[in-house]
Amino acid sequence: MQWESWSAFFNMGGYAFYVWFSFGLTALCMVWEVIALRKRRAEALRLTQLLAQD
Amino acid sequence: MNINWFKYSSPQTFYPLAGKMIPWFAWLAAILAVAGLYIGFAIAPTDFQQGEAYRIIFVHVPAAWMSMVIYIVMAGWAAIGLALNARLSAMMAQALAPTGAIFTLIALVTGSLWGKPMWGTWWVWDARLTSELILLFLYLGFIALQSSIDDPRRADRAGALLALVGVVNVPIIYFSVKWWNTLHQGSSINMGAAPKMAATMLLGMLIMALAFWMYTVAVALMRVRCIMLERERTSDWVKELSVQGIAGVKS
Amino acid sequence: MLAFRRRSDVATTLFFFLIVSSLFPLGIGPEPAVLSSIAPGVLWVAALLAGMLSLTRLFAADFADGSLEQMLLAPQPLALLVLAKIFAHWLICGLPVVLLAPIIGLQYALPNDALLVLVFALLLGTPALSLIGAIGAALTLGVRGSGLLVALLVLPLYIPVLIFGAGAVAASQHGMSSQAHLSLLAACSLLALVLAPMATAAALRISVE
Amino acid sequence: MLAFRRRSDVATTLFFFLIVSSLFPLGIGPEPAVLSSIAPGVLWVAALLAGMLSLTRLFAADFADGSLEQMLLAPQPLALLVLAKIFAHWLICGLPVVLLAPIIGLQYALPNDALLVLVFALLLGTPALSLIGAIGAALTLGVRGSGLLVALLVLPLYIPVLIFGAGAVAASQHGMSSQAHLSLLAACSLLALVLAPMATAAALRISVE
Amino acid sequence: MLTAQSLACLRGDRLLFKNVGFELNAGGLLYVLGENGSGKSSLLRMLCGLLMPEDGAVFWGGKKIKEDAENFLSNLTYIGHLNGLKDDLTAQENLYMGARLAGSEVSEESALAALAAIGIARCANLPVRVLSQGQKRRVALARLWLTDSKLWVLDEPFAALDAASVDVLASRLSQHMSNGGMTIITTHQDVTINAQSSQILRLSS
Amino acid sequence: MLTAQSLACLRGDRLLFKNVGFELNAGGLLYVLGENGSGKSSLLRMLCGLLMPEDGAVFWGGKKIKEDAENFLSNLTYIGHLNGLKDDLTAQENLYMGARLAGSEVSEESALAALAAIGIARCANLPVRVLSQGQKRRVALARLWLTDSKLWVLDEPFAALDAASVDVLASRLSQHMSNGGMTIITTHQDVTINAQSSQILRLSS
Ligand code: HEM
Ligand SMILES: Nc1ncnc2c1ncn2[C@@H]1O[C@H](COP(=O)(O)OP(=O)(O)OP(=O)(O)O)[C@@H](O)[C@H]1O
Ligand SMILES: Nc1ncnc2c1ncn2[C@@H]1O[C@H](COP(=O)(O)OP(=O)(O)OP(=O)(O)O)[C@@H](O)[C@H]1O
Ligand SMILES: [Mg+2]
Ligand SMILES: [Mg+2]
Repeated sequence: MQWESWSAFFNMGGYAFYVWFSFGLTALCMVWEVIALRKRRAEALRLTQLLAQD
Repeated sequence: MNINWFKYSSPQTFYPLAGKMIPWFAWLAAILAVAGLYIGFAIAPTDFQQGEAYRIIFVHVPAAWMSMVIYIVMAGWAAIGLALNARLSAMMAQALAPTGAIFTLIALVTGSLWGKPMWGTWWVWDARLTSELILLFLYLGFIALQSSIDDPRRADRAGALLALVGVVNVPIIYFSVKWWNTLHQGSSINMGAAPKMAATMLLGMLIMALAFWMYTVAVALMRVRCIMLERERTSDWVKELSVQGIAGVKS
Repeated sequence: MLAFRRRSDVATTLFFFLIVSSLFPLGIGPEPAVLSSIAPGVLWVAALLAGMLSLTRLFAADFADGSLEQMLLAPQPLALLVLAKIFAHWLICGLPVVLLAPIIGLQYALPNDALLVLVFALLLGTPALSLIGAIGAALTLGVRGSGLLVALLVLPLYIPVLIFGAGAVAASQHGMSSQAHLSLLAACSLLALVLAPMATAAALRISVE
Repeated sequence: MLAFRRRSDVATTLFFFLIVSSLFPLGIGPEPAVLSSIAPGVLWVAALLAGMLSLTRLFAADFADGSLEQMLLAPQPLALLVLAKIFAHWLICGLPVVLLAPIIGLQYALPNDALLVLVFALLLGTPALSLIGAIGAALTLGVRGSGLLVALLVLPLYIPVLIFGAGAVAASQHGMSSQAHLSLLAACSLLALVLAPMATAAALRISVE
Repeated sequence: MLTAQSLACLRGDRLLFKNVGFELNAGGLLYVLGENGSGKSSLLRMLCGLLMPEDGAVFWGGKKIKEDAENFLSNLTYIGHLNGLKDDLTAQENLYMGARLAGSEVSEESALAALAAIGIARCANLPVRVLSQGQKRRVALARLWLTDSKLWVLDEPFAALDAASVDVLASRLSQHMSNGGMTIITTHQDVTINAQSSQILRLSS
Repeated sequence: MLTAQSLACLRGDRLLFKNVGFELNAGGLLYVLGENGSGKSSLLRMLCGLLMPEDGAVFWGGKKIKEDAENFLSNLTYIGHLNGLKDDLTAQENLYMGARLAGSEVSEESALAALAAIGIARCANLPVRVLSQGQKRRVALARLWLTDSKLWVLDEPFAALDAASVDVLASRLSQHMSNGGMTIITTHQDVTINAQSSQILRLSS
């Protein structure tokens, strides 16, 4: 194991901002993409159902 | 064999198939990501030159790789779509573009987050950075062109042509940028000078890259399903699907 | 074909080129050393933009008034007609820039041999600009907001030409041989000459549907 | 009025601005010192072009499809309608450029206070660009040889804006006060605000006859 | 109400017509007929103030239209050869924005109703770019269901319309006249429009 | 000679028509009728190869038009809703350049003669920009006096024409058919054209 403690882990040798920002941003983009796609799908289904009704 | 291919290349049959594949790819992506992160943070040693900041490499490089791979795959689908007039291929190309653009953006931003502590600047006009920026422009051009054409068939074909023209140009652009940069000895920084990577680092990067790849497949399939629903709204199979109601939401 | 365009177009292109490239001495200051170091880049970017400005309308008028349909229905191969049109565009917008460039280069205190290289590089490179630009112009026909869209599509593809073109001049300024840059530039133009008319023709067919 | 334009237009303007301003380093080379010295000029030219590309056709579409006639026949004063149209244009093409400029300034290694002055200068100057451009756009309508006319009319009028705008940023880079440049810029915009709508309205009436 | 006095029109170096005059009162219909190029469109544009007459003048309620422009323009609806539609906007948006531009308060529902009246409600949400020639013309003409102005000036409104739409439009025109409106129209087709008083002005070249 | 087999047309997400087929032989005239937006123009563009059919195919002399494009196109004259004229060129230049573009050798005199045939010789040296709507249409139609192609596809050629010009054009069409030519035409007006055999294709939406 590399890390002496959790706080050392979070500190990332003084580069916390850069490292966590990078990983956080990447995760955020991916999660956002998935959520956006789910919304888009729900919307598309709702519309097709509306269309199918009439 | 031939018949099978034709069967699966119609949106109607591909739609449920894609639905079944998505969870598999999603789980694979998640597992690989966990493994990659574990290797990246727990096993890989601290770099003696860059300290912990180098750990950005575990998202940066996979994202940069994927941004290039996706463009090529996208152009491939576009070419098939244009040549065979296959709707599904064109839709796949369209589904890949936003994900590719996002990865490009991630590579750029994480790259500059890396550059600030290492080089003391957010941005230099380095060959690699510059060509990544241009790749972003190519993606955005593709997306902008497709979204500004109303007729989906026309949008498909115009986009496909653009992707093909782009793919011819990408290597030319890449080498020209590289050459441009090495001829002006302006910047004293050279990314190639990064220390020789430890095996664990390489492994971590590869696993993360695989995770990103699986993620891309899953997301592209999700998006292509949305596109199918939107485009074929009035066709019988979509209507049937929505009449089945809940089944349509789940599968 | 040539009569389709007007003399005033030449004037516009020239003016635009002139203005863009004389702006920099005004904005940056008159030191010859600085000016001559940025000259190749500025002149090439100005040429690029001047060409592009006129490109956006290469097919737009034909599209709006229906002559494009007639072009598509002509028995000659479309790629050939397109090539003729692109050539006309180059004669009107590319060539004048080539001819004007040395004069502007003088303003930027470029040495004589660099001027020569500049003219030669523009001569080799501007056809590629017209050719590549035509693809973008054809793709964006009848699309909303097409003026800027065309720039978005085409400018990234222009980059190699820009790099080699500006590189050639810079090399000769630093006393190196610009041979390599120039041959790469010619290669770009040749490749564009082979591929662009076909791609443009295909794009036109798509746009007219 | 605002709904006449779309969100995608904003995006296109932004990317155009971004691309044009990344072209210069490619032409000139990557040294930060050189880049930051030419940054004010480059950014201003890019802003000018982004505006102008969309401006030249500000009224052309209205003219071709007949909405311009309808505008002339509306009971409101024409100058007011014109002003609204110009304002909409600025919101779509001017404002985004102002907001994006600092990010590009970073790429050009501009120091922080110069960045601030840059944004401020663009905010003051871009309205003048839209206003002056509108006159040219109105005059080009349907007039033969309009290209030359518009270049002759508009570009000289743009030059002061560009000189003051780039000058303001350059001054702050050299540690001087950019006060004087900025007030001159504001004066340009005010003058344009008073005169341009009327001139444009008159030009439109002439063009439609 | 609308009076034209000895109008003359010079185009290039050709005198298209001179000494054209008429008076149009509430409920009146004026046909302007003549071959291609005889100057019908030019006359109509002159009556709207888009074209300056070489000689003579146009009066609205006794005042020159240039001098009382605001009042005249708020009483005028002109539809020319060109439809004045934005390709990128939908039919409904076009109608709605157009009416707002002309200074009248129009709701989106009434825009939709107008489209329905001329039989293209189904196209309300399509961008005008994709409509057929006749559908575009109908979107432009739908303005006539939204306006309450007195004077309508229509340049070949029936061109490109199918037979059914021609009838719909003709009956709308009759209704306008019976409400005391005035219409000036050019056409090459034979269409019957009922009006309290109708005159024919024939231009010949 | 021209055969259409089970054509289908999809615009946006609407199926405009399907299973449209016909055969047109030398001397034949085909009217395509239907309301606005029923797909007439789309059908005509499909027959010319400007629009890809969703289903079915078009044959010229037994070969698919895509496969034998050069032969087909040199036998085709298409005049659509748009005139295809350059505003800045004169009528005569337009005609002359247009014909050269279409690959036929045309002298400037014969261009002038064609303009005279349709009655606008007087406008030959005016830029098209200043012509009236009907005159512009006539310049576009003057091409029919210059071409020797077999198949004419005309989309509402009579729109905007005055009565006299309609007659001139109708007799030109009759003459073309009696020489063994073929014509496909859409119109909303009643015009009699003589032909050895004439068919009507009605599209309904
Ligand atoms: C915006 C900024 C950046 C972009 C767009 C970018 C882009 C890329 C790309 C595309 C790759 C993969 C190239 C390949 O494998 O051939 C890569 C790899 C790499 N980058 Fe970056 N990069 C950026 C900034 C940085 C910074 C600041 C560093 C830090 C020193 C860095 C270090 C590396 C390293 C070490 C590799 C792996 C090299 C290899 O596989 O040979 N990058 N980057
Ligand atoms: N992208 C699209 N999306 C939806 N509908 C479309 C699209 N493109 C075309 N259409 C529809 O297709 C039809 C086009 O018809 P077309 O122009 O062929 O009509 P037409 O019969 O020639 O009519 P007209 O008599 O008015 O000329 C219209 O109803 C139009 O609304
Ligand atoms: N600048 C000009 N120079 C010469 N002639 C001109 C000029 N501008 C217009 N004309 C002529 O004026 C006439 C314009 O007529 P106008 O458009 O009013 O005709 P119209 O009666 O509406 O015809 P149509 O029935 O075809 O619509 C045309 O004969 C045209 O040639
Ligand atoms: Mg007329
Ligand atoms: Mg039609």
